[in-house]
Amino acid sequence: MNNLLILPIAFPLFIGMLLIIFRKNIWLHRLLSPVACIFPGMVALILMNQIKDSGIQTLQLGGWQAPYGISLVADMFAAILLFVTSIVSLCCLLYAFHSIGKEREKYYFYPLILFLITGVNGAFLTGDLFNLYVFFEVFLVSSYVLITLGGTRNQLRESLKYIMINVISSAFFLVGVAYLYAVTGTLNFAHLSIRVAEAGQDGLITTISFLFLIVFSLKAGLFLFYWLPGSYSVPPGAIAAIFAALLTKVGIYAIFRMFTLIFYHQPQVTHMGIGILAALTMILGAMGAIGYRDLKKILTYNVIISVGFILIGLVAFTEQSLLGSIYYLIHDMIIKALVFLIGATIIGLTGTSKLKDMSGLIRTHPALGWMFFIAVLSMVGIPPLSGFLGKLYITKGAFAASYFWLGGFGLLASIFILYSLIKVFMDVFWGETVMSEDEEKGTTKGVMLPIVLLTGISLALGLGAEGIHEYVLIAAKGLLDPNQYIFAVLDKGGI
Amino acid sequence: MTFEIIMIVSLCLLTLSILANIYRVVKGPSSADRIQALDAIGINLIASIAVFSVLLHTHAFFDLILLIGILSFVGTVAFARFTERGMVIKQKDEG
Amino acid sequence: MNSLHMLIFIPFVFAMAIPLLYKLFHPKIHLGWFVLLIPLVIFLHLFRYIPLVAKGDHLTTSLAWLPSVEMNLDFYIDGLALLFGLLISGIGVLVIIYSIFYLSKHREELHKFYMYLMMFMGAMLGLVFSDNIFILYGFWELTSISSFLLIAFWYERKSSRDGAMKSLLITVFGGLCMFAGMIMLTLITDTYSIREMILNVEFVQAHKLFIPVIICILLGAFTKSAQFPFSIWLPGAMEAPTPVSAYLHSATMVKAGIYLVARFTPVFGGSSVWFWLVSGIGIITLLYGSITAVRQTDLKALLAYSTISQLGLIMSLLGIGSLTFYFGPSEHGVTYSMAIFAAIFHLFNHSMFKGSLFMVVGIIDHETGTRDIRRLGGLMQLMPVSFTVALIGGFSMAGLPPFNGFLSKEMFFKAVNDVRVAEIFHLETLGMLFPLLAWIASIFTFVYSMILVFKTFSGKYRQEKLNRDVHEAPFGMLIPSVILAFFVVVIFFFPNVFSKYLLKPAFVAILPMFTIDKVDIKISAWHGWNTELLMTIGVVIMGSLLFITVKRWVPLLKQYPQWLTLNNLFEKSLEKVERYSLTITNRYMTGSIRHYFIYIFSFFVIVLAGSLLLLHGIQFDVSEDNVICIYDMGLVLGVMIAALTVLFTSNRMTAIVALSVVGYLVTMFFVIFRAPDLALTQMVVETVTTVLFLLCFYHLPKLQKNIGRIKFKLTNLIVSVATGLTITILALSSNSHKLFEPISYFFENAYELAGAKNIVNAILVDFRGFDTMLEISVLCIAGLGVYTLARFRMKGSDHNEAE
Amino acid sequence: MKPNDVILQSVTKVTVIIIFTFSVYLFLNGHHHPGGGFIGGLSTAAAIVLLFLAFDIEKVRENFQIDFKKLAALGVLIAIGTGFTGMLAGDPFLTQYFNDKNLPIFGKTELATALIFDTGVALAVIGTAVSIILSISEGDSLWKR
Amino acid sequence: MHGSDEVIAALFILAGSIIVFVSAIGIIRLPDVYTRSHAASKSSTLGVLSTLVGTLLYFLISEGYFSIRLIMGIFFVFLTAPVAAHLIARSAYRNGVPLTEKSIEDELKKYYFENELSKK
Amino acid sequence: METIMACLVGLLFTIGTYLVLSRQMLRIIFGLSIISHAVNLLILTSGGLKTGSAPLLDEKMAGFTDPLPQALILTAIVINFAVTALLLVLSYRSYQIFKTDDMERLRGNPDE
Repeated sequence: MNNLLILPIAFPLFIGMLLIIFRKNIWLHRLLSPVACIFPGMVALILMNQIKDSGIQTLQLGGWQAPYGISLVADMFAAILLFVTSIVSLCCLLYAFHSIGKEREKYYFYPLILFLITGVNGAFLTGDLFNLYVFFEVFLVSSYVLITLGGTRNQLRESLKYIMINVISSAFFLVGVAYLYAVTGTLNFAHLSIRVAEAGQDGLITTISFLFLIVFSLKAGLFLFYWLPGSYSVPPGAIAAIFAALLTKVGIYAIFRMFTLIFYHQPQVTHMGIGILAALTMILGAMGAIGYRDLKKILTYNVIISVGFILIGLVAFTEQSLLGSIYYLIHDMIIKALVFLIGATIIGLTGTSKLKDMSGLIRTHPALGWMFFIAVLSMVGIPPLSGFLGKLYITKGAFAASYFWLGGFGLLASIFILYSLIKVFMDVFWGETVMSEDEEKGTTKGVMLPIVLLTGISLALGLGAEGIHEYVLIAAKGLLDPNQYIFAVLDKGGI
Repeated sequence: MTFEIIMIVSLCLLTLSILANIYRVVKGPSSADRIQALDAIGINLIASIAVFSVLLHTHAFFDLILLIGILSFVGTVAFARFTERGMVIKQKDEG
Repeated sequence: MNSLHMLIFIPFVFAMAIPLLYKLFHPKIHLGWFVLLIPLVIFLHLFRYIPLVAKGDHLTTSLAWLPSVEMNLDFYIDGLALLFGLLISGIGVLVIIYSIFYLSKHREELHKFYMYLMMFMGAMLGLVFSDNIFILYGFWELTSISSFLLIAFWYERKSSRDGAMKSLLITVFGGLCMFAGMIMLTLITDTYSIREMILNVEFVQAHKLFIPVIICILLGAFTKSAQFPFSIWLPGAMEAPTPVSAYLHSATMVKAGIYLVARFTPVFGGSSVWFWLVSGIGIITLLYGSITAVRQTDLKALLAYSTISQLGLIMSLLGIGSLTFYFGPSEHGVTYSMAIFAAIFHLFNHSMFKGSLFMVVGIIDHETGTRDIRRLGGLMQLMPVSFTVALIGGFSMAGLPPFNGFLSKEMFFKAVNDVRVAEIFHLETLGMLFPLLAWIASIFTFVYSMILVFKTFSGKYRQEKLNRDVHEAPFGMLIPSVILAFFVVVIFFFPNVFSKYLLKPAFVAILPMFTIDKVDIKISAWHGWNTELLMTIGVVIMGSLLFITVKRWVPLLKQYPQWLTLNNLFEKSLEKVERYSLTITNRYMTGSIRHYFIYIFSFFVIVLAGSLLLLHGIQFDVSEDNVICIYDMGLVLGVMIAALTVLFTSNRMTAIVALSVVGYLVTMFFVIFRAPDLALTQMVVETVTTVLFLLCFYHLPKLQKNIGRIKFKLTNLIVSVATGLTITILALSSNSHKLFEPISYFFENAYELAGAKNIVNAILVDFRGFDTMLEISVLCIAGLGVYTLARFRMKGSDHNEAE
Repeated sequence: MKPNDVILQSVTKVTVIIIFTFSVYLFLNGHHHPGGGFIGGLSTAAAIVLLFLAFDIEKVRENFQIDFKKLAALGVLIAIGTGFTGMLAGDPFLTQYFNDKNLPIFGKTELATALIFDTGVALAVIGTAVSIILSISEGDSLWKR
Repeated sequence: MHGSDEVIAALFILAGSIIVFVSAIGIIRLPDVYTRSHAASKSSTLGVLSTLVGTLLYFLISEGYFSIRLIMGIFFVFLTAPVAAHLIARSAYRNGVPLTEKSIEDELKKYYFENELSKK
Repeated sequence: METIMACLVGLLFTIGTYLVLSRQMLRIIFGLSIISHAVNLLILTSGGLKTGSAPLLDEKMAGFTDPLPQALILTAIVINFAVTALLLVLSYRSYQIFKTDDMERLRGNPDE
């Protein structure tokens, strides 16, 4: 039992609710919401060290022994993601301070962000299938509201589609829960894992696992990403950034959790399926990324590419590939927030997202340009930047598991990432400077801090990977060995 | 045994009534007809649940009986309001 | 951290300091003077290693970066690395001197230029000194990137940007291929160290991944070294300022590929795939480059293609030399090992003469304002020094004595002649091609060298075609090219000095089976009347003939359709890929939610039904079923009718009412299935939902009450029926496949455990109270959402949405 | 013809009282019988909605001067708060306690912290349900401006 | 459990169901909304009351359980059903739902239209 | 009974899906509602039907029906309600702004 586990969930939720009550005091919002963002990160840090020292941490909520109650489980994978979430959300929040505008602030922007974080954190921590659904709903509903916040035409149009599709996927989630409950009679991940292992993963259970794959693919933007480009391009920059950084990652996390902890008995079927989807995702994402000439679109399609890439690690399912996936996941969360924030700043400056209408920003905003450049190189995985280790280990793992085609697709995808984003860099920052500083629609004042911060973190992640390697390794090993998780959750009570 | 048969017969009658009402809901022709039928369905539901409770020897659904009564009333009022003045809640009583 | 690490980091560290210097001293002092120190220091420092390396030793140092993933900065100096290091830093010095005079300190953003240049230099140095294969990869990509920045230095020009993009795309693509190859290599050998890989050669050669590895790594090398057909980026890279071109094409960037091939020759050498790929592509590139160069009218482009062709030459030599590993240190082996030596030697020579030629072209460009051969001519008198340098460089490139190019060219001819007698790898039949192609290519090399020298400097001076007065370049600009030209001559006369201290150690580094004491290589200009010399004479005669008649036949070459050039094909296909991507993406990303739903549902059906059928997941077992009561059937019927009404009605109100009927009947299900709490909740929620529906519909009074008949669409029907069927079959199967007792028995002790007699409620508030807590949070958030939606609309949100 | 709501309004007055009582009953009884915070809350909300239906918003507002959103938030806060109390005692988050006590008037009564939790649920539900309905009704006039 | 007392309860319930069923037939067969209103509200109210009373009696007799909730339910239905019927009928009229052709007189028409006119 | 329920759920899903695939916003919402009903019934079915009495400890019969699915459905119902409310309001806002309820006309502009 470790009550720390609840804090990343309860604290932001509590603060968020408190802020609803004190709606009028925007300064209080600005004061408390960063605190509520940082705090889970600090907890996560403590948790990471506890996990390192004494194994996976659990909390049986209400004191009810698993599998009867709801368990919160912090393994290293979850704790790391928790920590990164905290950093990313803090940066997005800082960005929002100067960009989101008084109106949105008044209409519960900060509480909503906190609820979103609550949901994301909870999804990382929970050890219960149905509870996962509830956490999904927490962050989804928050995202629904955030995406509509402001009520512009585009927002309404895209959020309609976003919500409808997500309602369907939630329905599928519940259908999956129903089937799985019918077959196994339990909801706890660890217990499910035991029961599925005991029964052997037969055709029906594998089919059910595919159902979950579909559900989480919808959230993660794996192949079923149709809703993603539209809905990520309509909300204000800070919100889009936090979406890009966190939401798809929760889906990815869930896929990892499901297919490493519960449905890992038939990898030649399930993981192969994921592999095909990942490859298709990368291809379609790459096509979108190079096809469009719109900054927002390009960035969102890059989100899609990286989803496919990260999942290669799961498909290969070796220690190295999982290691790579975790590295890349961390990197991707940070870097996607970064590029989205930079993108939002650019759009703020130029007042358009069409590449053809921008040019030569490097003269007036060199720092922004170079940070974008660094971010691009990170995404391509140029050493020693942050994407490299992830790329290396994913590819290595894929090759080691004889998924040569998949590893190849992954590398090819980075070329497309490079092409699409360097095009952005050239069009936006290079070329004739057509706009003087007075003509700019927005300003970079105040918003540079989070961007610099994220760039710094990304650089630090690349150069100082040594510092986290130990943790990531534990996480990867934990994913490979479901028994660790099971023992941690079900140690005392027994089944 | 006869008792149960009576109950089942009652249930069947109630079911038939519900179906009849559903027919009315479907058929219309006016909204008022439908609301009326819906109201009647609510009432029939109350009866069915009562019979059902007897059949199952349970008190568990008594709350539901009252609740359906309440809600079918609230619902009917809302519907009626809607068809009558095209809005459900008045901002301010102009009258 | 020792001096070797310092060497590599100095450029990077200094690059960071450049903006500061720029701030302090600009425009008083040209930034180049500060920057000059760096390569100078490095060069001098590297000199210190010559004695060590000349003994055949090497030096390794390691600096921990990511020790737990074995990513350490392991650097190591042997002959090959040192040779490259010296070239990089030495020519670096000259290039920087040159650039000080070439780039105006007033007009150009010098700090950027020198930052990029320093990064590039550092990356090159790191590349050649790395032992860790992935560190090497890192520096490799860094060279691509810094060269990208250098090429696009004048980023306001579109052509610069395009050239930079092209070079970046191709070299990074190659880099990634190489990366893939390297990963496979590390999988085979289980080490990141190149030296250890060399020790494990037999594993590598026997492994099933051997050929993929070779192909991947060679793709990297070929793209970087602009081998056919990846050569297209190189002419594009001419958009860079000339000092950069001189640097990139003579000593650095393009030589990286050569370095890589040389470095990995011990690992792969001796296999037929490696031999044919390296030497074959090399020869083809040689021929392609030389013939294409003749067509060029832009001096820089001509030089670019000449670089391509020279690189092909070196590459093919390396390929031939790899045969040494097949034969081992036998007599045959020694014969072919000379090809390796020739490669190193030519590489060295090429750096010299190509560097000088580039500088001269830069001078011409700088002074006349054009590089177009058709507008130039007769500069001999105006620019005597430049002419001399060009003459030396050009003749050396053409392989004429008394310049160093002659020596290595002779050795090249010898090597291609030796290939014929190898009698392995089908060389007994195909071997004849090597001398033939080499000879033809050499003729064209002669021709373009002559074009370069004589079309620019001899002939009539055409003032009218130039916009300014032409005179000799400033002293500073001439110095570096003169130094290089000086070396071109010196090497010819004292080749063995260089051989002893530089080339032989490099040779031994590539061919570890030879030790430095045993190798006895003497370079001499005169071998007697052998085949090679005859070939050279043939080249000169044929070349002269062709040069004289150049006006007659060059137009023939120009007949080659423009659209079929590699460059054009590349650009067109890139454009096509972009266009088709957009078309395809727009084809499925229609923005229509119906389409998205169709994708999702079809995917759902295909995957689930497919997996059910293929994995035999379907089960059907009704024995556990409960009895069906007639009343239940009535309910089922009721739900069905109501739901169908929702489907078919065209009246909005009817639909809402029918929907709530469905809801109420579902409540009845909850009753008959003994779920009182659920029944209560469903009842209330249904009512509130209905009220909400009505509330929302009040707000749409102006629209018709009818929602229109639902249109029949076959796709929809198929999709929806299939979805329903899938769900049903899965439900039936999973219900017939209950493998375990549910965990619910635990909750039956609710009273003892939680003090509650209502189990569901106990679960809700206690056992799974957490769910409930979150559920009300969701509710609360949704409430907020409704509130904000109803109340909040950005001011002027409709105006600025022009898109 | 001006709508004559006398019948509705007078009946409403009675029924609302019944509904309120009933919802309190449902709420308190939830631990042992069907019902509980959620349903109790929703039926309370139904009563309030009925008031809105029968009367007009402003009139009802005079009597209920509550920001229902804040009420909802308060409810959630209470629910989380009960969770934290368990933590203070060193037990896991959301541990509920119950005990039988003899109270002066009620006699032997079970006291459970779950009830406080349920109160939170009820408040949240009331707050949300009413605020949803109100925002739609009120929001419209603002929107049209 | 089949005491003779329970028969009373059973009879109540059966009677209630029959009344409800009859009213359902009325809902189907009667010509317009106003006439159907009779069937819907009056008869079915009676029917449901009878059923509820039957249920109440049943539990009273068989288990000695006197349910206040049922009494409340009966009371509530008794109280609200007429109001609901009233509201529906009124809304129907004001929405101009026509009377069946067999109707003889529409007494409200005059009053209604006068008011409508005076408004304008 | 389970079989019948499975079929009913399938039918509801079919109808829901068909509605969801139509053009009108409102129909889509109807479809989603129907699907959510179907899902609830499915969860209930997954726990087994009609075995034992209602999960109230006062009821004295052998065994109870599975209470866990009921608790899950309860949560699901509430969440669904929340989302439906949001969706409804959103749709009527869009309705007001776009003056149409035809989703095909809300495709958004095809870019470039």
